Amino acid sequence: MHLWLIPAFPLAGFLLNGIFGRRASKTFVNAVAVGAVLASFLWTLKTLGALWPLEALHLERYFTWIQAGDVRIGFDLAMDRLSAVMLLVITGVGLLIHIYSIGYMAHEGGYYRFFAYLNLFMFFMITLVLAANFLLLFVGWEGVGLCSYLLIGFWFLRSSATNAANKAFIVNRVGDFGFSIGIYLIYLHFGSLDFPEVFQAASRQPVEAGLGPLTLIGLLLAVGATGKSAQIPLYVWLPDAMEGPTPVSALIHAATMVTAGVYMVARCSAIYTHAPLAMEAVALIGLATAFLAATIGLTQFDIKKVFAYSTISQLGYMFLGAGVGAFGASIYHLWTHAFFKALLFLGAGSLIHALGEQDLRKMGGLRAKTPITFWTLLAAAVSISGVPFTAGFFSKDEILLAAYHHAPWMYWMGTLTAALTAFYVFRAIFLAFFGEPRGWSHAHESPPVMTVPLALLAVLSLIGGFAPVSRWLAPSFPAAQGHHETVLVAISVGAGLAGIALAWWFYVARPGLAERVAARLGAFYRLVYNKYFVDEIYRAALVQPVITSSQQMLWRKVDVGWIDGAVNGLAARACAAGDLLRRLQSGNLRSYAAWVLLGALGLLLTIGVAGGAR
Amino acid sequence: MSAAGVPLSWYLVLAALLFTLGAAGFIFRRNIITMFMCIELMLNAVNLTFVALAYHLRQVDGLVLAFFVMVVAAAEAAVGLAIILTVFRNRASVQIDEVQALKD
Amino acid sequence: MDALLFLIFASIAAVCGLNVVIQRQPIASALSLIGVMGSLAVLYLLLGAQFIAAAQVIVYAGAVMVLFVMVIMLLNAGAERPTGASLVASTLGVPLLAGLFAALAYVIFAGFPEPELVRFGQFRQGGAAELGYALFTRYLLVFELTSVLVLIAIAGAVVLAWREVKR
Amino acid sequence: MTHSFVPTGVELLRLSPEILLVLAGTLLLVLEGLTGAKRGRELGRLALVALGAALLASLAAARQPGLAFSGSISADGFATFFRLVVIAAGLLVALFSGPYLRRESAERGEYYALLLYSVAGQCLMASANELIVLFIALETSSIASYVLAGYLRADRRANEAAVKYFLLGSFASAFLLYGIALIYGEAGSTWLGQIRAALAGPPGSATPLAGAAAAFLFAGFAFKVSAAPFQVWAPDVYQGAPAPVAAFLSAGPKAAAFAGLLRVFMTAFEPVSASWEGIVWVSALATMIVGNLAALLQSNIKRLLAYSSIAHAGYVMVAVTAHSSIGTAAAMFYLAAYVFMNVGAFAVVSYFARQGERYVHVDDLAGLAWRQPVVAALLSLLLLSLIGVPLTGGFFGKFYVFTAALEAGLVWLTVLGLLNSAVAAYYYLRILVVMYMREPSEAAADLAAPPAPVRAALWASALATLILGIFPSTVLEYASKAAALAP
Repeated sequence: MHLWLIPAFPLAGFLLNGIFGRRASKTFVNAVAVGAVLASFLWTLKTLGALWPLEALHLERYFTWIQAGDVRIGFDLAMDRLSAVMLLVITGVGLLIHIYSIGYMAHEGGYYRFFAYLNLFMFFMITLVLAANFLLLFVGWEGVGLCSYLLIGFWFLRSSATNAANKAFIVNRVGDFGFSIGIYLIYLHFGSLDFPEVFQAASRQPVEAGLGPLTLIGLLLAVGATGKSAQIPLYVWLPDAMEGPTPVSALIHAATMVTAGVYMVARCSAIYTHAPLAMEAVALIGLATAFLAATIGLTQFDIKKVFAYSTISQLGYMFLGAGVGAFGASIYHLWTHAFFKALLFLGAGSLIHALGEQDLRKMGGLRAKTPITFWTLLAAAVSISGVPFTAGFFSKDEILLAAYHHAPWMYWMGTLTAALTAFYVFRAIFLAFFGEPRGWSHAHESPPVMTVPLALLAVLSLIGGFAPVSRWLAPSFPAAQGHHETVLVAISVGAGLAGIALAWWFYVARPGLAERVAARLGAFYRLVYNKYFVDEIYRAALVQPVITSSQQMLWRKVDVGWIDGAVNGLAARACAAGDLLRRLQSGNLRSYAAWVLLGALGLLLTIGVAGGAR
Repeated sequence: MSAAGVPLSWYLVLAALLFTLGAAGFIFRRNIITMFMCIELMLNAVNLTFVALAYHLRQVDGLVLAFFVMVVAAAEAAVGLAIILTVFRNRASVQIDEVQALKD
Repeated sequence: MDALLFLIFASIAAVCGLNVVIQRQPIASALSLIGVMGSLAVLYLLLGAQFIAAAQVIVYAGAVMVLFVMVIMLLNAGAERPTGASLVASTLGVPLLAGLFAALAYVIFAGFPEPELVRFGQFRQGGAAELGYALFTRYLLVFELTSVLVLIAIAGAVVLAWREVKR
Repeated sequence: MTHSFVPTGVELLRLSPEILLVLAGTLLLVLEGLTGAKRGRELGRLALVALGAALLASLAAARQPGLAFSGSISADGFATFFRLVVIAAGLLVALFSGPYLRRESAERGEYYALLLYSVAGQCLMASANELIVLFIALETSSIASYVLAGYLRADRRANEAAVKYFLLGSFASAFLLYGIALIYGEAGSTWLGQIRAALAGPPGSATPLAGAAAAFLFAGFAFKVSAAPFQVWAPDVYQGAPAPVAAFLSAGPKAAAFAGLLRVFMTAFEPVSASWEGIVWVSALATMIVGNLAALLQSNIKRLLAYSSIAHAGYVMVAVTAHSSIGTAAAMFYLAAYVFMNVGAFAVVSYFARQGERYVHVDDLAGLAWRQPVVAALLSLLLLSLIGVPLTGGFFGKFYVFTAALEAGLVWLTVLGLLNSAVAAYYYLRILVVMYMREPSEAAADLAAPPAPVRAALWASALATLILGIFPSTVLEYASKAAALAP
């Protein structure tokens, strides 16, 4: 079926634009970039049509990548229902965002570079979901991270952008570190990295009660997923990543890349279902993240930051779904979330494009000036709030139901989060579009090349939930328990509606009330407003110690403290201090010789005197 | 101790002593030429070991190895002294503590 | 007789070796080193290595050390000044060296526990003929290689010490 | 063991790469004398031809594997692999040395001759099957590289590099040699096979002499590969030596010393492995930590690459710690990938530094991506490989190394190693950031396009890195076969 063509198109687009884009016209760049994604989307549809109903895994082996002993790791791509859903999201939503970017980036420098990176991202993302073994998945995994890094830092003259890019990369390295150890353990435990082999072997093993190899693998993979999908404790990079151009936020940091962690957990469902402890951890991380990020979202004034925390929160929902065993629902939510969250970002981008401003406090009353943006954003908002029969309603309720059957308190926490979600999203809508204009003088609606994708996504946000994703995926996953319970659905819907109503009360009916409440809450509000000071805590607890220990500890303590102190006492010719590494590297040859002698004697004593006479 | 000879290990310990003295000179002396001479002393110590072991094993091989060590020492001497000359030309000094511009 | 010779020349070697290390004048160190080499040549003879003893005198004392003395004279290197200091070398040096010697001595006595007495004349294969045969059979490759080594030494000395650099 | 005075044809064939390199080096010396230092460029080309021929000769020698010269060398797959690696490294270095030396008005035949001799020594180290051959080969490689480090004799930094490298190198050699003497006393032979046989007796039969010999041999090799605590020379020497020489020092001698280390410790000292594996473990960890931590603070790019090369030696040491044939194969693969990515990075430095190496600061690279996008892109690829990002040779190097370590049960070393490589990403990334996300510095602003040889070297190393990352199978398969060293 030539699955390889799906990633190959964007790769070709990247190469064409990367090599010739600098001198080529914008029309050429547009045609190549959008054409590549369109071709990839169409080829996905064609493949899907040909393989329909795709009941079994369709595997294509191209060539052997590594052959070491009896272990073969191939350059293999595979398509099953799970990757088909992902592909449709990636290429479909990706296509719309590419088109939107033509308008959004029209006046930016480095136009060709932007589209080249965007295509490269598509290539790696598609590779990630089509990969048929862990190693190839890891290639895509690292590749999307690299592209995200390049695109966050796209406006590299802003130092905040480069800092954000660095932060994203480094935080993700922490996650990848866990992920790579997880992959090593899989290799060690199963002797293979191929999905079919590993998952079959895993499903034959008994369910682990305590901490066994599968649990360990599951936990390590989850560490990787928390990095990529911005979950506690590694979520801190995503809000900063909003420094990138808005289409990047929509594509990479809302619809696709950040969902890679969820995809990976769902992909490894065979491992997780045999490691309940790891699943419980995933569920708890997801729930905690969903709630925490939602509370932070309540207080933010940068419209992109609001949606960034919303993304973190919604990803937490997906983790919760996966953790309670509702993998299908989790992917279902991934599907609907891709529509409404991409729409939220693109709509925000449209506002930013119109005003040159992303602070909600300086917007207000934009309803008339930007009607299309308003109506489409409203569609996204009702969808994410779970208003009945919109896309978000179906997927969120499935997750909450599954959570209820797992542990009722999780359902209640999730429902509370749903209310918070509805509140902060409508807070943003009301602040931007209602009330009096606050500080802007001229605004204009975006050009059709931007509004058409908005409209299409709005339609998808409203009706995308009718695609029976989780039922279609059901054969791929172990059956999730839980049947429809009208009362629970009614409660969660009610929570969403209450959130909307409260937002209306605060920001439209009684403007000024919000400030008073914030003032009343005082310290608590400031705690939330400052995002619980997590960045500051990380800096104090993790970043600073590394710098300090390499500079201060080795330096001041070891050197000045021990060596110098000792030397001062022993010999009169103690001289000035330097750090330990610096002492090592003093430039003085005789010191170097002493180190060599020390090493040789150390070896002689350990091997020769102590160890040799066995 | 027999009047006819001394234990072989004495030779080896003498070699170890000379080796240690060479290392000591390398660490404590500041003149590059002297440091280099101390390396020669260490190589001589190794040679004594080789010759003593050749006696112990009644093999000519140990002597051949000692011979090769001499050639290496001679080659090192030629290159080493040439390097020392270039240092002297550029700095008008052969004090090792004055050759430490490269450091962290 | 053997023992006496050993004790005499071993003492000379050790004292000269110590002198190499403690002298501040490079030329004094060089002369002491020649003393070490000369007494080692006698010890080689005691061990039955006539050829190596001769080579020791000719190659080492005769050629290598002459080169050293020449360079010392050429650079007019006087007594070294106690400039600068290496903290590590001055603090760790003595214990490290003592440890090195102790460990080596331990290893040697553990490796040769039974006292095998060295007697002059018990080993007779140390002559030029035996050495030559070994050099051209088992050690042919190394022998050829040493010629490359000497060639490198010449080329290196030329590169570094040839009179002028035109820049 | 034959006692023939005249080597047979097949023996010469098994030694042909070394013979070729030495003859070509001598020819260069003679031609240099005849032409009077005016034909540096042509002599450089001749050196390239000779290295290319040696590459072919290694392949030809590999068709007739076996022992030669009374078993003192072994032209087996292991030797062939390392011969190819060190010759390729020499070839790349010779390629981009030309423009550098012309800029310094110092392109002469002796440079190339010494380079060829050094490579010949490294080739021989890879094939040596007897300790004194190994030692003399090491000295051949080292003495030539001491001279190369100080080749720009009017440059104070180069002098200092040469004298430090020379003195410490000789110091370490003395230990190595003492180690050979001790094992000769223990085993009565310097042939690796016979040493192994002597050590393989019943437990308790090996005396402390064997351990002491292993200790000193390890110290000697660890010095050459710049493993902790013997790494102290590397930063100063790399910084002071001319950039192409620094590239050479970080590649060939290191790979060859690892070849020697692996062969000696996987064959001769394998029977007493329990006594040395602990210390190798410590050395591997310390090397990784020292290299990576010190690199974090560096702003001189040559020094940074020096510390990075120390850290990479640490990763290879992890594979040595595993001491299995999988570990050996992993070390071989890693070194092959490392040589290309490192030499390529140095090629950029040598081109970028300009006359007198004025621009060797990381910040000088600012905005390189604007002025020379291709160079920046290729350098980025090499840096990504040094980080260990997938689809590059560096990734698979780490993958194999840590897989081998895990199979040997070295869980903690693997975890700490991975943690180290996560830290390492930071300082490579800093270069990437500077190149792509800053305004061009004055250094980048007036930068001319790289001369053809530099371009060729850069493309070659980048392509090799990429090929090792996308099609690692062939190389790894070869290494796995070669890693089963005959005792």
